[in-house]
Amino acid sequence: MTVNGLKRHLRRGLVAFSILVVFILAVSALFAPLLSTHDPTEVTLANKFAEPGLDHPLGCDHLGRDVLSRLLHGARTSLGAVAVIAGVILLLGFAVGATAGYAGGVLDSTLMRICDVFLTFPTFILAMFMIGVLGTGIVNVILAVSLTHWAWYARIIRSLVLALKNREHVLAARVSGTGRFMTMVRHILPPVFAQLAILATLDIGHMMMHVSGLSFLGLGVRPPTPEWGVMIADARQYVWTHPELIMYPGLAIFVTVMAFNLLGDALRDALDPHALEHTATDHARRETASSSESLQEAY
Amino acid sequence: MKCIRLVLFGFVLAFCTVLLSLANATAEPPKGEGVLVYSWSSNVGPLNPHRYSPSQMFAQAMVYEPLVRYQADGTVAPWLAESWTASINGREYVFRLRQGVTFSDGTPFNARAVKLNLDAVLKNHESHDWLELVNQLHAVEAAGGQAVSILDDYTVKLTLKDSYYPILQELALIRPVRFLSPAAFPDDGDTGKGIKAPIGTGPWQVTEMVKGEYDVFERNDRYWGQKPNMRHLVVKVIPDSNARAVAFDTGEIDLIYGAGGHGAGQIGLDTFERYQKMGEMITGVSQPLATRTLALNTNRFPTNELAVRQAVLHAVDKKALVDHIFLGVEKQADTIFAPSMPYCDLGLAPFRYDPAGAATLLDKAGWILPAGSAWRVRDGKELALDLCFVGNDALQKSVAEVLQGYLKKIGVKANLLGEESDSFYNRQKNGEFGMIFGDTWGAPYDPHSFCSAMRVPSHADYQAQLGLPMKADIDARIGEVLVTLNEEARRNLYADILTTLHEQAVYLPLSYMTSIMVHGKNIEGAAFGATKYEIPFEPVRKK
Amino acid sequence: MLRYILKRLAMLAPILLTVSLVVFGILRLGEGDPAMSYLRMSNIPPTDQALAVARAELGLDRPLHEQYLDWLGCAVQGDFGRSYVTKNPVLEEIFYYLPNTLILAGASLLFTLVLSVPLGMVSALKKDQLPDHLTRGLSFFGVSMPNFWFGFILVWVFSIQLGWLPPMGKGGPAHMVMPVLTMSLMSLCINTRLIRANMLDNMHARYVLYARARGLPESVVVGRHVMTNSLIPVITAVGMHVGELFGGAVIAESIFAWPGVGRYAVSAIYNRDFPVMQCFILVMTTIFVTMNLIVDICYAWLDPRIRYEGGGQ
Amino acid sequence: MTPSSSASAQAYLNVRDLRITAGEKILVGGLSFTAEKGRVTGMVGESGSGKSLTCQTIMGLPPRGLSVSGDVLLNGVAMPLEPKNAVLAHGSRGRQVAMIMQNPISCFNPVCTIKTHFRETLAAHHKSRLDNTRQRWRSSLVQVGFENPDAILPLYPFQMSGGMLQRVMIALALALDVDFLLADEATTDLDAVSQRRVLDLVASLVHDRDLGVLLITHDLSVIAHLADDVLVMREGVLVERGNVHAVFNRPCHPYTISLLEAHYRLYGIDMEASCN
Repeated sequence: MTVNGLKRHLRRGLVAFSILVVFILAVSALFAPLLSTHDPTEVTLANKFAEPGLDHPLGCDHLGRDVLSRLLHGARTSLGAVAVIAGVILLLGFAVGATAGYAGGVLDSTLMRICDVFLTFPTFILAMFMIGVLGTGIVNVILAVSLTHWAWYARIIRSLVLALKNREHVLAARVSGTGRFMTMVRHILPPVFAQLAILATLDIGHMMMHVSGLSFLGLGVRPPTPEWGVMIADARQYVWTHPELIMYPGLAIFVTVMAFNLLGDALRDALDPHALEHTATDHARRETASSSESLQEAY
Repeated sequence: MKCIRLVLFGFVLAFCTVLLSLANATAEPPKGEGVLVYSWSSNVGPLNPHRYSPSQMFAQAMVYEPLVRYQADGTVAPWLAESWTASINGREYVFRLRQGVTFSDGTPFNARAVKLNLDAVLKNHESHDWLELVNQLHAVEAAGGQAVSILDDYTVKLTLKDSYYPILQELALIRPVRFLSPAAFPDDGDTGKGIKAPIGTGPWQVTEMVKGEYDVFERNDRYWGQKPNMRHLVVKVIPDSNARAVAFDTGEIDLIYGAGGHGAGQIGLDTFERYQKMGEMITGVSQPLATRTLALNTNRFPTNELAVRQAVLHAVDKKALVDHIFLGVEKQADTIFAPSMPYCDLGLAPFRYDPAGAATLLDKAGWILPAGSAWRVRDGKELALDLCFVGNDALQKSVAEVLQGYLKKIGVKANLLGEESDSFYNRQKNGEFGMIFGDTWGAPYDPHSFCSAMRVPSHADYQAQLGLPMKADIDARIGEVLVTLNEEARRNLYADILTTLHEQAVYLPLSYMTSIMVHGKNIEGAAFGATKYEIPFEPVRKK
Repeated sequence: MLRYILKRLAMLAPILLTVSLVVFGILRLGEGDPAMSYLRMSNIPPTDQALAVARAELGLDRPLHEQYLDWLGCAVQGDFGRSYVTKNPVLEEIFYYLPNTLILAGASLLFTLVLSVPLGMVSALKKDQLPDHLTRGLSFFGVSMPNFWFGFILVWVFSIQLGWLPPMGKGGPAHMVMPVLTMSLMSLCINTRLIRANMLDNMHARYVLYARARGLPESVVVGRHVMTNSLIPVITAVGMHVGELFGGAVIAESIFAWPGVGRYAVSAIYNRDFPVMQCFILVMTTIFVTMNLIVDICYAWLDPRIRYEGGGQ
Repeated sequence: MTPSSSASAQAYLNVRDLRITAGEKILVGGLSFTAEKGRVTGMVGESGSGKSLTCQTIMGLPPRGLSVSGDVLLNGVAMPLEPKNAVLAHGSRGRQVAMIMQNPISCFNPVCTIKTHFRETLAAHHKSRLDNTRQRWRSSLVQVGFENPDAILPLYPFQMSGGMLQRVMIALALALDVDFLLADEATTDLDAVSQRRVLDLVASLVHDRDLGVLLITHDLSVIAHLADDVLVMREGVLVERGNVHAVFNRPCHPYTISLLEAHYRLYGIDMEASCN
């Protein structure tokens, strides 16, 4: 029993930790200009590779910019981009998925064929291609990552809606005369939103790595915008003399992604839509050629 | 059990496939004694002497040779041509070719080979129209004359339209006037479409090209001059300068040699400094080879104003830039061409670092810094300009970020536009920039070819100068200087042109580019070439 | 079964057609001007006249649907045009580098499967014991690790500090170790977690209880009943992993200077070499779709439920 | 008739003081009963009364994490009860005593054919290949009423109905020549016709092969129809036992009475009337 208690304790600790990390990130992203002691783009060559000290808690980078300020503003860029991406994906995915699932018929199959097309591409490759055509910059990165990810969500939402639509209590509501719209709002949306919250939280880490990965390849945000992937790429050439410069942004990404993963797990445990999930997964697995859900589940 | 067997079967199958492809795909470059390993960011390319990208100039220079060779002191020396004479009017040149030279396939080098090659170049003159030499020769042909004539087996005469003075410098260029073995010409003689094999008279010949991995050069044992010390030279493909440094650290390559700077160069300058401090390595920095500079657009707000341009030039602390970004590897540049270049030692007064003076200049011009604002304003317009650079060139990026910082201090807002090279060059062409990076071409192009290009609308320099009231005058002088035979007149014309450009503050020269070199103590004989485009591998010896 | 395969194969053509349409659409509606890139790479000064000539030459001045049909017609015959940079046929270039990427991806996939199966199994069988905690902890770390950072840490530790592994390039098996690790880390961890979850689910399945009740030895119960049902869904995940691995390959090839198609594509993007970008995404997508097709067929082959239901429809 | 102590010595299945606990919670508390070959012993009780748990424990397969004490004697031989000893028990498990379970479709491995199930089951108990033949599988399928066993063998579980699978389960038991059958809610999910068919099959097997059956169900009509003796469970404790007629006609324990009442009311039979 003590083992179980310890485990529960540990688990609760991890969840608390993840909430704390996400909170800190959100705060630093929102209030980066207030929290940071320096302008993240201010170049002071005399401070090149300055040691950590009172003025610069984490030291300075190759152009004498304050690393901590850049990290804070980097959180703003990364999280901001991911938040926008998640918003776009959820909106688009929800609109398409719910419409398809609820309307059925020709509309459903048309929308799903469109999703199929997007699911056909390997996501990162398609994002790269879009950047290649559209050019770099944060807006294009958001566009590329959103467009490559929304179709998964549309599919999942559609299967959820389909599964729920034929559930007894929903059918009962319909039979007892509740309107289509009200049924949707009352009986279908809440569980779908719960499920979406979990999926989105679990996927944020993934999207973040896409954004940073693109930036790392030089296909992401434009300088001097501070971004963690860019900071890693910038620090690469100083790894022999100043390995800490590559550690900070790397750790930042790592911890953020981990926190979101933990949070997603915890959210799943808390909302426990296990039965729902299974119906949806079974449904989806039969339909999609490439079952993204099993992957989602594994996260 | 059926299922398990199937899964196992799948694994075994996949494993075999991988092993098989591994076994097939593993090719190895030569190793060990007599092999020098160098690296470059791409394969050396098809090495057609009469074509440009994707062939790499350093490799073209290893395989093909010019009639005359550019020297470090700015003069040209006899090479495949033993001697030459120019006519009084400066329009006819007669070259006496070196005898006993053969191409690496055994074909003799003679007047016929020279004519064949020059004719092939002239056939595709459109692709070489940036080069005045080709235009001059082509103009003669177009007028019904003969530009290249064989006087005897070893004597060739070139006829120009005008008395174009830099002809010898341009004959020394790495491309396109170098010589392919007549045996390697395509059947229709048009090298513009491709060649049979890269065979030249140079000290090296290509023996193997493995795309994306490496190229192998072998000593040309038929070479007429000083033969290379090493039997083989392997050029590995390492596109990334960090990977190159790691490769050097782990002994994968023997030599780092070429332009400095993370991005376009061989290794980052910080990495170079690390090797300098290490003590176990031999490092070297060449003399200045070209100028790293930015052009200011005189045809666009707000840099169309002389005061703004002067203020920008005064705002930049080049010393700090050179100390911290170029780490002293490249020296501070105050004029667009180094004084050591021909006709360029003019004693022009540099724009000193003087932020206060810059601010005064702007104040006088009516650019006021409103209280509480970071940027100057006049008539409700913000003092802002676009600073354009190649986004994935780390060195340009760093410099751009530094410049942004300096300009901010005098209240000038610089918007950084780091883009793909495509968009970048597009901006150079159409003048959609406030400030833009642009290096001079270095010897042997500077100053004449570079100045010549200032008259071409698709060059950043033309676009940048377009707003100058005396632009037409400058172009006329450039046209004149290239064909004048009078040394004194030429000197005066250059002084005029360069002084005007300097005083009008069109260029923000940063540093004089150098080549760098790093190798272990087991390598000796490595030295710098006369231009930034060639690497003399011949004297290098590995113990 | 044959009917199922034929049905899936028949779906391949319309999928690829749509893919080509999307690629073409993105390319033509984007901001980039192919004529501009073409001229710059050909060292021709991009005057307005030259641009017009290049546009005509590249067929950019014709109506979009004509351009598409033309392009499609050529693409079907394997003619994707010539690279603006090297002037070689694009498909030839891509196919030159492709095997290197496939070797990496294949090795990573193999590594993923070979390692994740035992790890997932041990983790499930020793649930809540030390091996389980270790595996779960590691896979959790792995899922959160950005691969471009991980790759660099590997270089830093194994090449720079320890000097055990070659840092870059292609050569013997030693050259593959770090790229494969970098690429497969994410898939490996996801797969391990997937297998563990499947195993745990299946161990509580009623057919496992019944199998035990029939007196089957434990080796048969776990080895046949639990394993098969846990591993078959993993086949589906393989399809997903291939997509992830392609993305990872681009990054690993950039870090380790591996002469693969991903690195080639990145440089093509820098140069805005449109034919190469186009061909790259089409080839990669075709491989991805084909892999998924094979995965689906394997899945149907191994799981009779899909075979009988899917084939009957 | 109440089984005497001397009868219990001869009884085929002998459960003595079986206790199953999960932590503090008592799931089965001191259960003792016997069952004999050639007879059907019914076990009734509401859901959660510990019937299935008892059944699994007899098979030596209690769920993980439970502690078990007491004895289970099979033909006079004690069966190990802890799950870690399960391997030791497998000699008799399946071979002498077999279990058939409810919801049969979930009890078969979906990716294996019926043939595979037969082969692996027989292979686990008969070392020799001679006995593990198609002939044998077919004959046991015929015994449970499949007229064309060759058509059944290559089928996958999801291609068959619940009633068919239930009979396949019995056939699997027959192929091993078991002496005793534990039927855990074996007919609960079946439709009336299939249920009837399975029950008739069990009855005939008891009669023809001297099979012993422990029939666990909450359906009293099934007990009434098939069982000889009945055990009434409630909250892990045996509250009443005896001959089925005796118990049903003169229930003593209030729980038994309420069970019967509920059952009769549902079927519209007046209890007093039926008792008299």
